[in-house]
Amino acid sequence: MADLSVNLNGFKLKTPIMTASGTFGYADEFEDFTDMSKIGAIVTKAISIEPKKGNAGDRIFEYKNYGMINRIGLENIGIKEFVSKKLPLLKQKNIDFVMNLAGNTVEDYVNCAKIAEENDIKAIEVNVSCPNVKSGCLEFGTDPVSLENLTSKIRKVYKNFLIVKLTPNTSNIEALAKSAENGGADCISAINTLRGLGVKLDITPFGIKKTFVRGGLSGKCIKPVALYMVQNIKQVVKIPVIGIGGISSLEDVLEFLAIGADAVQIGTENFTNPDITEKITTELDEFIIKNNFESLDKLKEELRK
Amino acid sequence: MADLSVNLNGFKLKTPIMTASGTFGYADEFEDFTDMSKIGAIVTKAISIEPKKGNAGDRIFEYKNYGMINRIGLENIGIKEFVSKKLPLLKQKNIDFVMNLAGNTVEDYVNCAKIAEENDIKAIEVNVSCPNVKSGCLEFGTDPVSLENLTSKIRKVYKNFLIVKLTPNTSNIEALAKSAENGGADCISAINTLRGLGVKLDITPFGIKKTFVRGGLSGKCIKPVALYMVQNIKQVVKIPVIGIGGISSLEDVLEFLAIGADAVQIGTENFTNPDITEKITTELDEFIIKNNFESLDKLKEELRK
Amino acid sequence: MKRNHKSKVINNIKIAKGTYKLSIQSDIEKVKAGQFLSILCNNKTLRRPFSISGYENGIIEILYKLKGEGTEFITNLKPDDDIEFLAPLGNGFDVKNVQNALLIGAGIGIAPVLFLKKVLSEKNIKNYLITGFKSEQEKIEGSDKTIIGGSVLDNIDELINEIKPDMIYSCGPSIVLKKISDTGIKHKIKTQIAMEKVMACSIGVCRGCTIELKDGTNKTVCKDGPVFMGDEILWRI
Amino acid sequence: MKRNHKSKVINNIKIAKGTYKLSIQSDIEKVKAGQFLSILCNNKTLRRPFSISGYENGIIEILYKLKGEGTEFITNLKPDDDIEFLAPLGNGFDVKNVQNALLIGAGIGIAPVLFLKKVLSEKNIKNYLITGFKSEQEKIEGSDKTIIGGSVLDNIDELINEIKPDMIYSCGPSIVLKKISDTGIKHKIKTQIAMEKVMACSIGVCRGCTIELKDGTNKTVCKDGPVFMGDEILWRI
Ligand SMILES: Cc1cc2nc3c(=O)[nH]c(=O)nc-3n(C[C@H](O)[C@H](O)[C@H](O)COP(=O)(O)OP(=O)(O)OC[C@H]3O[C@@H](n4cnc5c(N)ncnc54)[C@H](O)[C@@H]3O)c2cc1C
Ligand SMILES: Cc1cc2nc3c(=O)[nH]c(=O)nc-3n(C[C@H](O)[C@H](O)[C@H](O)COP(=O)(O)OP(=O)(O)OC[C@H]3O[C@@H](n4cnc5c(N)ncnc54)[C@H](O)[C@@H]3O)c2cc1C
Ligand SMILES: Cc1cc2nc3c(=O)[nH]c(=O)nc-3n(C[C@H](O)[C@H](O)[C@H](O)COP(=O)(O)O)c2cc1C
Ligand SMILES: Cc1cc2nc3c(=O)[nH]c(=O)nc-3n(C[C@H](O)[C@H](O)[C@H](O)COP(=O)(O)O)c2cc1C
Ligand code: FES
Ligand code: FES
Repeated sequence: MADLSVNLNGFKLKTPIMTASGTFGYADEFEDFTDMSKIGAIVTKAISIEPKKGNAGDRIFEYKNYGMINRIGLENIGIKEFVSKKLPLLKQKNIDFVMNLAGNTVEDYVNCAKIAEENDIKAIEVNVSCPNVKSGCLEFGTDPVSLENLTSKIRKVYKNFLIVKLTPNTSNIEALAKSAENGGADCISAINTLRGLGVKLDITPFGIKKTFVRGGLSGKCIKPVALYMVQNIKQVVKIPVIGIGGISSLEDVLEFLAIGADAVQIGTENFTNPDITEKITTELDEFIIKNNFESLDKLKEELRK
Repeated sequence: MADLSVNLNGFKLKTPIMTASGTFGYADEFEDFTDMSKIGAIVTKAISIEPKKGNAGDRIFEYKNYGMINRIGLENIGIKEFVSKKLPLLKQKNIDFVMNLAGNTVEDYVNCAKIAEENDIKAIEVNVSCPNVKSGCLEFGTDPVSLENLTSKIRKVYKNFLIVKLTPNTSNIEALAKSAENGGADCISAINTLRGLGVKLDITPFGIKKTFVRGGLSGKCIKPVALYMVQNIKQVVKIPVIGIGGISSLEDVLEFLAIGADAVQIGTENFTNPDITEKITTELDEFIIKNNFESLDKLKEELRK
Repeated sequence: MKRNHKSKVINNIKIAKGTYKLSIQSDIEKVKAGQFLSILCNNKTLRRPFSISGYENGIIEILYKLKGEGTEFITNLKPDDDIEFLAPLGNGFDVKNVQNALLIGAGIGIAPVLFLKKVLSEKNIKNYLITGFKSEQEKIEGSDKTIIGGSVLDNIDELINEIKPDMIYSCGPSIVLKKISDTGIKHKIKTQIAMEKVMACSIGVCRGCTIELKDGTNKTVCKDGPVFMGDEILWRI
Repeated sequence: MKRNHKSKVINNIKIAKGTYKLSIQSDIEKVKAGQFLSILCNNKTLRRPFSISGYENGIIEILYKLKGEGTEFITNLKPDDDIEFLAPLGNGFDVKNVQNALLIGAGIGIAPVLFLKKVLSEKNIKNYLITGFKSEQEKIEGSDKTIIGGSVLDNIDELINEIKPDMIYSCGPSIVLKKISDTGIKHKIKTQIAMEKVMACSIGVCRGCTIELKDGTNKTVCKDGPVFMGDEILWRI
């Protein structure tokens, strides 16, 4: 096996392919479907200070094989239950993970990060980009000043690996990336979902039944946007960048590596193929060996020449 | 035939389905491939005050059947040649059209609009969202204050039908829509292309050949984003809104009408199927007749109930 | 144990108007009626969930209606074609301590209760299956009583008074299910309702398919369900 | 006249390693060598352009290499399948006043010059076609000379001195075309070069396929080309 390891500014991954927040739960369910040890790290569903019930009504809308729209609304068990019930399992099973966290106020984030610090959680990913919750949180995601302030406050209470995850729903992702870096983030991940609306019309003799799902667009259709933004972010920051958006094949992973991504996350494709991360990781390994690139680092070099 | 006509705030279209700027040229070439009289109106390729040569290098990148990325860079013949060579043809052939215009400075826009006014051009669409030209023009597209200023200056010199076309590359399309309305626009069209990057890697024994195309993403993959933004715009302005983005079927047109679009434009799909607008228009007509909706207006009502 | 199966189609036949029966080879050892599987469709982002309508010696059977592109993909599968699916998923119907069951299937909702009827009969538990279809052409065989055109709810009170079931099982459109749940409450009979919701992961991780219970909790249809006690569901219709 | 044809495949056969010949029925009355068509591929946003390699009584022929998903779609077409394409597109080669032509095709670039050879021969214009392929297995028949492994440029000066052509026609990878253009300039012989560029509309409206000429103008490969005078092209490689 080739050396696939990545050192993200001190945070070490055995492979560069992680699973994205909200698409892999807390890792527990996926054991039946894939070999967890092949995954670089799993990112948990967003955790907030209090449990959240999420949105009522339809939460999922499929857009053919192009992607999907979700409006889960950050439903989650809250950090206390995460720490008491899920964390011991993750540690016991030796699963490398990143805790994704979301909040409505700066205090929420800071308090969550504190608890993460106290419980020796090795890495957190700050979700400032959830487009499907009304209250405030998109603000941090689109205003560079608020984002730098938020990041630096989290930085003060959290000493381990701090990832800030950016939203594509902005005209200036570069400024946001710089804010995260200036605020003290160790790493940036991008992108979260694009804003999208799914419409389904059932036209029957008795009238027209309409389904509307407004939320976050993910999957294959967002890949060009993600590539664009990751490339732009790489040009303005020195910290590592994790590329996310529409990845479903080894080719996609190589494209993100070629434009400078240090690692990647796979989201929606986990629903289509629950063993996709394991599969691509195996393919990456074989690809490196077949082409005599020796290691992931060497491959990255070749791709960026 | 059903009554498909639309009155957009005074600008009358015989059908609600137009062709989008940059995808139908100046209408001349398409005569060989489709019946122009079936098209609501064609929107010309963006015209600027001076001719533009556009970008060097690869300009087109296909992303499977999801869409494409272009970086034409607003290559065009300039308004003088448009007025002297293309305008007479359009008038002679009795083609309903909208002149799309782009510029680098407020003066550019105003001067173009003046010439449009002098030449009795019935409608213009102001492209403030071209994402693939470096110089300035994206600014108007993302800053509400500049956009209102720009719109009102154009309004002063141009009395006919004024459409402002918005970019999706912003965190606040609602504010931009309101700016356009406040500035005196008669109508809004949305969306222009999303920013996107296409990457192609050819991995050969002799090395890795890379193609990068950074530009505007269009086609099926952007439909959910377009639907989302058009719905949001409709909620904040009173003027009519033309929906654009990823339309390739009657179903797509109905979805845009259902969320409130007053008319639509078809872009990328013209490349796939040059007679698509004619085809969907015929289908729309048949659909209205088959379901006894009588007219487009009645259909819109039913779709919005 | 539930997992991702890469297997083969045995048979895929039309059994009624717009309705098909698909049989799939598998090495699954045990399935409960009410459980479902989730099929990968190559032209779709999300897998498509279907109730298991029969199981014998590893062979899994589903009954499905042609709806859109996903089921269209499935109708095109031929014997010996590859098929990939997650199974068995969900909790299934609970038959413990039941002695006299009324089973109600509205339309294609017959699928899981047909399987349940077989299970109950094998356990010698008294049962009665009533189903309803829009038209004779859409009718699927196997019920004790079939209503064509009308609703399975039409004479439901009389039927309950006659049969005196100690448990009602049902699957179908949610508007029907809510009424069955209400009927159960009225007659003080427990109902077990197989719910449907659009699913993304179908294994309980994405929280895309939740319904609310009266106790204020959110439950996933795919993992906590699809079968819920009717009187615990907070109906939103 | 150019338009969108909805027609039928006559034949689609493999003629060399990774190389196929497709014949299509059409009611097209006239085609110039160097013109192309643009095929709708159901799995693709953009149509795929191919040089016309032969034409007789409405039957259009192309030679194509399997590259990616678009050509994969085309390889799967069988006789009598529907096919939709725009044709005939572009300007084609100019043969006016030519008396002694050298034709050079590198790889699949043979397609348009093979057609041109036939046209020239029918007009009794002297011509010589030299082509090159990576390997014997990829070789396509019909040339006066074929180079396997090496490059069509290998002994080009000698060949020109021998033949003394008054016009050179060529198609192939752009790096080869540039060298042929340079060679033409050196020998003071005009070159007609069939260019390739990724196309969106393929009918001259989108400006997606432009190349620059030395006079500072942008020309579309799809409409102003694909054939340009080699000495007018501003080579960017
Ligand atoms: C637990 C469960 C059991 C089911 N059992 C059966 C069964 O036994 N027989 C049967 O015919 N149908 C069953 N269905 C419904 C079946 O899943 C849909 O008819 C099918 O997904 C339609 O897919 P489509 O692409 O053909 O149609 P589409 O046009 O894509 O969708 C039609 C409708 O199907 C539903 N649907 C679409 N995608 C999904 C999805 N990913 N998850 C859930 N629902 C979706 C939605 O209500 C949608 O409006 C079941 C659904 C669930 C949740
Ligand atoms: C005027 C012209 C004439 C051509 N004649 C021939 C011919 O006779 N025989 C032949 O085998 N090939 C010919 N080509 C090239 C042919 O169009 C490509 O090989 C084909 O489009 C590949 O499509 P794909 O989906 O299989 O591969 P992809 O993997 O999608 O693309 C492979 C390469 O093909 C080219 N290509 C892809 N899409 C397009 C497009 N929409 N327009 C133009 N080029 C594209 C690009 O260079 C790309 O890198 C011609 C191209 C042009 C422009
Ligand atoms: C159902 C669903 C739930 C998600 N939940 C979260 C979340 O809780 N926190 C977060 O940061 N991102 C969340 N995301 C975004 C993904 O982590 C990822 O950024 C996005 O889906 C783009 O990647 P993809 O195209 O591979 O899916 C969610 C995405 C989906 C589809
Ligand atoms: C090749 C190309 C050129 C375009 N040029 C222009 C332009 O000049 N002015 C403009 O306002 N929009 C331009 N657009 C954007 C389209 O008009 C349209 O807004 C966008 O493509 C989304 O619609 P679609 O998904 O139907 O293509 C162009 C789009 C394409 C694909
Ligand atoms: S579908 Fe993901 S939790 Fe049920
Ligand atoms: S491909 Fe559109 S102008 Fe040539």
